[in-house]
Amino acid sequence: MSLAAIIANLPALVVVVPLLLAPVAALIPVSGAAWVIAVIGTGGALISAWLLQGAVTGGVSFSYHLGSWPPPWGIEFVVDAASALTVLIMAALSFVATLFARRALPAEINERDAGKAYSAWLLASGGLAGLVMTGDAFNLFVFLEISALSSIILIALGAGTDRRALVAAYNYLIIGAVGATFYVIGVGFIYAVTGTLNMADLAERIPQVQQDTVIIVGFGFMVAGILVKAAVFPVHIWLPAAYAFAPSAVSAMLAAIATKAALYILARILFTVFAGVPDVTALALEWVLVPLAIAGIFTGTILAIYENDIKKLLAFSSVAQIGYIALAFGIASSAGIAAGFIHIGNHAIIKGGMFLAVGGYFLALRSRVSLSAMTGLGRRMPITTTGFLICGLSLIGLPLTAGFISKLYLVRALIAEDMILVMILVLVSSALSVAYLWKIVEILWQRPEGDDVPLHGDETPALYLPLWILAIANLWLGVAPAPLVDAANRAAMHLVGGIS
Amino acid sequence: MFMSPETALLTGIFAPLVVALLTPFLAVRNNWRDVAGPIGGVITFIAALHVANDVLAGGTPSWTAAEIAPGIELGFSVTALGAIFGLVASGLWVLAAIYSVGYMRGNHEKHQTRFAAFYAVAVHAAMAIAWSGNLLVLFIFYEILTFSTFPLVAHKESKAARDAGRLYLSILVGTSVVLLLPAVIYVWVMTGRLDFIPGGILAGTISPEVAPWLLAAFAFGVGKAAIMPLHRWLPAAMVAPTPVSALLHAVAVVKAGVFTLLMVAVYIFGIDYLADTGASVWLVWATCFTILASSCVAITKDDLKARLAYSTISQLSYVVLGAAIATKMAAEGAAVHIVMHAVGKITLFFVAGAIYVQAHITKISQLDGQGPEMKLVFAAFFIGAFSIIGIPPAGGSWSKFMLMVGAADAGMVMVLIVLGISSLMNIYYLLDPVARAFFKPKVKEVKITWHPLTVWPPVATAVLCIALFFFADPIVGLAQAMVTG
Amino acid sequence: MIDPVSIITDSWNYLIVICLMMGGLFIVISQNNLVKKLVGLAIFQTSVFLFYITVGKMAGGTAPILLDSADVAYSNPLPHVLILTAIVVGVATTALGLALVLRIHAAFGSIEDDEVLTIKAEAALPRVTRAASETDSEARS
Amino acid sequence: MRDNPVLRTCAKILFAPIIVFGLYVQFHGDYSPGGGFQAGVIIAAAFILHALIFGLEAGRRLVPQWLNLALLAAGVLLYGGVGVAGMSMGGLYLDYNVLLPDPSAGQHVGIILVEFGVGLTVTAVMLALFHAFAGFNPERFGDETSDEADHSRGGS
Amino acid sequence: MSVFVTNLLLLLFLVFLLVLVIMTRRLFAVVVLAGAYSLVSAAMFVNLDAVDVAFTEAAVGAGISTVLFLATMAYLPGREKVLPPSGRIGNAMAAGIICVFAGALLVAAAVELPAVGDPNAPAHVHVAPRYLAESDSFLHIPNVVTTVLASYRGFDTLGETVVVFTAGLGVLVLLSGFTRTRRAAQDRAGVKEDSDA
Repeated sequence: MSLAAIIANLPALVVVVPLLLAPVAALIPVSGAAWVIAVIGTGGALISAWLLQGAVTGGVSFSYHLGSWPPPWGIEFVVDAASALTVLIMAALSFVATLFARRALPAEINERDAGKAYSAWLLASGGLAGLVMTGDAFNLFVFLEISALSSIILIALGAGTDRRALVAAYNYLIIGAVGATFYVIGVGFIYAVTGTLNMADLAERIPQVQQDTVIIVGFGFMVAGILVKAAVFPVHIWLPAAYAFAPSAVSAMLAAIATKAALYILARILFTVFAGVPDVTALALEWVLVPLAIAGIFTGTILAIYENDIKKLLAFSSVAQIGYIALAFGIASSAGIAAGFIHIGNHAIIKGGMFLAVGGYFLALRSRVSLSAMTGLGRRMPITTTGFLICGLSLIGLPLTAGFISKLYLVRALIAEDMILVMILVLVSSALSVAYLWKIVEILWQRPEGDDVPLHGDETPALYLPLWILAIANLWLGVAPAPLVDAANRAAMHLVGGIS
Repeated sequence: MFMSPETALLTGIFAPLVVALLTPFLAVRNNWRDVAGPIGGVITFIAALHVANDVLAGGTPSWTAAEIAPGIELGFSVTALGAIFGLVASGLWVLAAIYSVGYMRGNHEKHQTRFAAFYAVAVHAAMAIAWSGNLLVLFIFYEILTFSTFPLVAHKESKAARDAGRLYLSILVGTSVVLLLPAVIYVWVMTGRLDFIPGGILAGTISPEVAPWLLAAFAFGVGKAAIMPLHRWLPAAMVAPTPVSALLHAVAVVKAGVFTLLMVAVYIFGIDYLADTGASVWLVWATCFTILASSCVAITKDDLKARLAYSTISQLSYVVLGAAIATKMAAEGAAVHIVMHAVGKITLFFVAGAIYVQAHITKISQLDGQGPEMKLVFAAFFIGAFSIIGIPPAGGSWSKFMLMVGAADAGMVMVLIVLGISSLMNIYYLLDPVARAFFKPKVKEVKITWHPLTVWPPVATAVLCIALFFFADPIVGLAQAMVTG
Repeated sequence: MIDPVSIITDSWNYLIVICLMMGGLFIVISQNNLVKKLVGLAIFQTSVFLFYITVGKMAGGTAPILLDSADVAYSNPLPHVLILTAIVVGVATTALGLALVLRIHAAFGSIEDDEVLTIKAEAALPRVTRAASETDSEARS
Repeated sequence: MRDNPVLRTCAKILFAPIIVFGLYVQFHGDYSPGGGFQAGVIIAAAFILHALIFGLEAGRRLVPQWLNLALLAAGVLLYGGVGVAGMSMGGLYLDYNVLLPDPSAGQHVGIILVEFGVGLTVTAVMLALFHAFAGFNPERFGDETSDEADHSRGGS
Repeated sequence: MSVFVTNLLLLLFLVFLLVLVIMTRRLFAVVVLAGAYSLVSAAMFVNLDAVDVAFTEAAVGAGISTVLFLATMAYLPGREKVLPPSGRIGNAMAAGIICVFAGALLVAAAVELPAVGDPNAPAHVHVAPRYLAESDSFLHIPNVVTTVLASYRGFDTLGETVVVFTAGLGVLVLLSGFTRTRRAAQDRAGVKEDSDA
């Protein structure tokens, strides 16, 4: 295939490369070989995403017609500042997580299942990428299901170490399916009054529709379905168990990218598809999204403070962080949306890194990582713990870390909109997040009574290099955040226009 | 001379860091390790002198690494006040480094290498704070200072030490993350900049109603300034070895706190803006209360270091008070007081440590009659106390005088009265140990062991106290440069 | 806006379909039995399919398989395509769910929501890991 | 029931016709209802019938798991491969027009190919599902349950 | 009009089946009723001109998934546990509130929808006509569903094939996969101990 053809088809490659390598990986019984396929798949997606990002830097945005049928008759991929940025972040994170999986995944499942596991892994990352790229409301549903089913498989694989993983997977399946069906209902109503499924076309036709109720209800059901996938409070209930009982590598990948795609779609639906009916969306943002986001921030943070299982703790903190992103989108100013995209990127590297570190602890301890089991690990696994610490400081948003940049722009956007009360709540919550991080840090450096728990194997680069890639990314984006910030601003401007 | 201001700037900031990084490797020979500190101190001090010269000559040495957001650079840039603080921190480090060698060896402390390393890191952070280019950089190194001194506070690794360390961290980090950082961000959002401009950057951008609250966020966000009720970490931190108490909790850490507030008042709010909006009136009363209350507590303390700690708390509030009065003269007085109090108080702590090393006495009540055995030491204590109280011919008298004049300018009679009362209390609780030592009969026999390295530094600082009375001009000059810009 | 009569004549089809949907959803939420939840899900989705197909129906139309005679009205093929996809997706979900139910039953000895959710942490570990952690705790004590 | 001669002969007789019917549904989908999914299900039904009558082992001998998995993957790869072919022939992904000189002929080929891919996958999946469920052996996973009383209660 | 009468009858039958499903406690019966439900809806699809959908629903919905349910039931207790009335009613209340609320919203929207079968509904006039026009003239394939499925929206179908593949993969992993048995895990643990020692 000629280079030109490849360049021309980048948008498709981002999605298709992982999806088509998945069946290949499934056929390979050898763990190492299957991993190579996974690396090729995610790596290929990463390269394509990188090139796409370069393509849209100039502010251009173009549409890719699958089967070269023009929309609205065919399905199109939309490549613009927003989707390119999101897909790049996700591709990068899933690639790093794949590097980590080489050692981590086979250790927690049976090696002979590894091929199928990597296959599901590729399906998940490909499906999530498609979720972001597609410009067709129904095609979106298909990708929702691909990513959901493959994630469920990955979560269920955790049964090798904790059978509650099965229940977590089942609940995710039910809740996710209900959410997806809600989304389909919404699409159905909108389709009945517009006659189209293409998002751009919808955006054009929705304002001309007379039946307001249909628009409002359809909008409501679509958003409700997406909120479930994005694990926004109160429909986050599937997330903590899912992240906690999945194999470590899987937790890392899902925590880094799974909810990000849904959040991007949320922004997409709110600010492009339904841009024609601003009164409806404004109402939803002000009276639903923002309150839910704040409630989620506090619920997540407080539950995290009282949680004792480290993976669950991080999952609760994820619920809170998702709240920040949802809140940023809820501000609805281009500054706010930019802040949302910045935090999508930063939270991906923060939480991804922390879960990778926890994966390292898990492999060392060979048992569920409760806080008490981690006593004194800081001295015995210094490299992993330092990386964990960097990501943690970034999580609470200290300067010189990426997290600080997120907070900076979020607070700035809030003040710009005179949402002082909300800003105070945000600051209080981030102060609370210091509490649970400090809880972990103290235990990590504390000297255990009696002698240490035996560790299975020492720290190996295979396990801590991916973590350190993310830790360094945290520092780098904390000192020189310009690339991310600019991209986020472009994305926000593309979604709502205006200057940030 | 042989250094450009910029090189001097970087040298001053990074020499301590280099010392810190080398210490573990030099640790193969204790002497190598222990000589590194003083040498680094001298280099840093020379650099600080260069920078101060340049600032006096009207220059602002500066250096920028990166820009993390529009209006926020990672970089250094020396203000007049910064030059003063830089001089204090580096100059006293030389003596403190020598002294700590004597103390640690005399006491056979453990982990001397770790101690020396973090000690140097703390100084590095202090220098960086002094010369930081904007509020955010200042905040960053403020945190680094906190974290680097944590191992020093918890040095003994006893339960008490760890608890003290936890209190220390939770108050300092907690306040700074919850109040200081948001305040910084708020300033940035409203003004779009964070750098230090003589005359302030808030005038016209922040409404007078908000100003007092913002000031409160700063005043209580900077826990290191130990304004009541956020003072409790300081007495707790006294479990640390005395060199730590001496350099950090008489000079680097606490002075970093008041320095930050003074910087905020002078270069962010601006004296005139404070005076016009009256944003700082409440702070005047808060500091007055702290001054009196902590003096009262100090009187009741029998443990020498604890008494000095509470005395420190009240003296810190002098500086904040100077900022809060919001007249030029008062601000200058505050700036000068940073120097004078630092020299005086480090003398007192040196002495306290010397007494502990030589006679293993920590209680004032046990000092009775010990004077004759330790004449030099007590003489130094006497002079240091003079300086703190503000009696000529000791440097402290200048700063107190300027503060009073400033208060008078502002027509705050109450403040004058408060200063007077606290001075009287100072006289009582600072001279009381000396009086006991010389004029009371001995209560217990102790065998005195002579450790020169713990004796000569306090003597030197005592001499410095006197010297500063006669040669205060450069300091005052810098202080004037600060307010005139 | 719309008079009752026209509601009955025009959209009773929709109304009943909505009742069916909500019935399915009701089963999913209210039932405690994992299998029955899946049944409810299937019914929920099937009802949604009915809605789509109803949208695609054209009065007097025929199936969208083109005939040679020109003047024939065809129903809208697009919803049919979507629902073909949705049906297959639905059965895929059901299959995966049932597999999970089997595993849950093998692992917990129960397929009742309230029972599988109340498993204590240590009891949930497989014997090996639990044994390991026990030895760890011995090592610790 | 596998030793019931009537059933065995019926199964033998029916096996081929069902598959033929499946293939008809598969390839006549252009002109009448039907296509990959339906065909896949029907063909799978033939094998399932065979397995029901002659036993799972026989079914496995007929279509061993590796082959089943291979077919499963082959279907997806065929479908995706058509798309890739479209790309490599200068079109966009899944562009059938470029497959042959004549666009509409290209469309025809493309549609038949992808439908066949769908049929393959669906057949393989249905077969895999049947074997997995029918051949499920709880004991293999029983080790995850501990035999402590506190959760061997309930339905069973 | 007859179409709509049949519709009404079928729909009412569906409602009847639904109520039975909710009421029944014997899971076998529930599963069979579900199969019947999707068979009846298949009939309904035919009635609404969706023959392909009907075919698929009958084969996949009524056929395969019923078979899967029955196969599953072979391993499971036949009756669902009866909760104490408190819990049962609590669940029913919660579910009821949600469903009534959502249902009310949908009804409010549904009455505004174009009348069923209205030939001028947007769904009939906007995108679909091109399929109907082009399918025969350009693609020479009379079954429009096939052309849309495989060509216009071929990417959807690819995704759906991937979903099917995923499900198959998952079931293989979960049911006939080699999820680590006690022995394997013990060996591994043992090996690790040795490697540490």
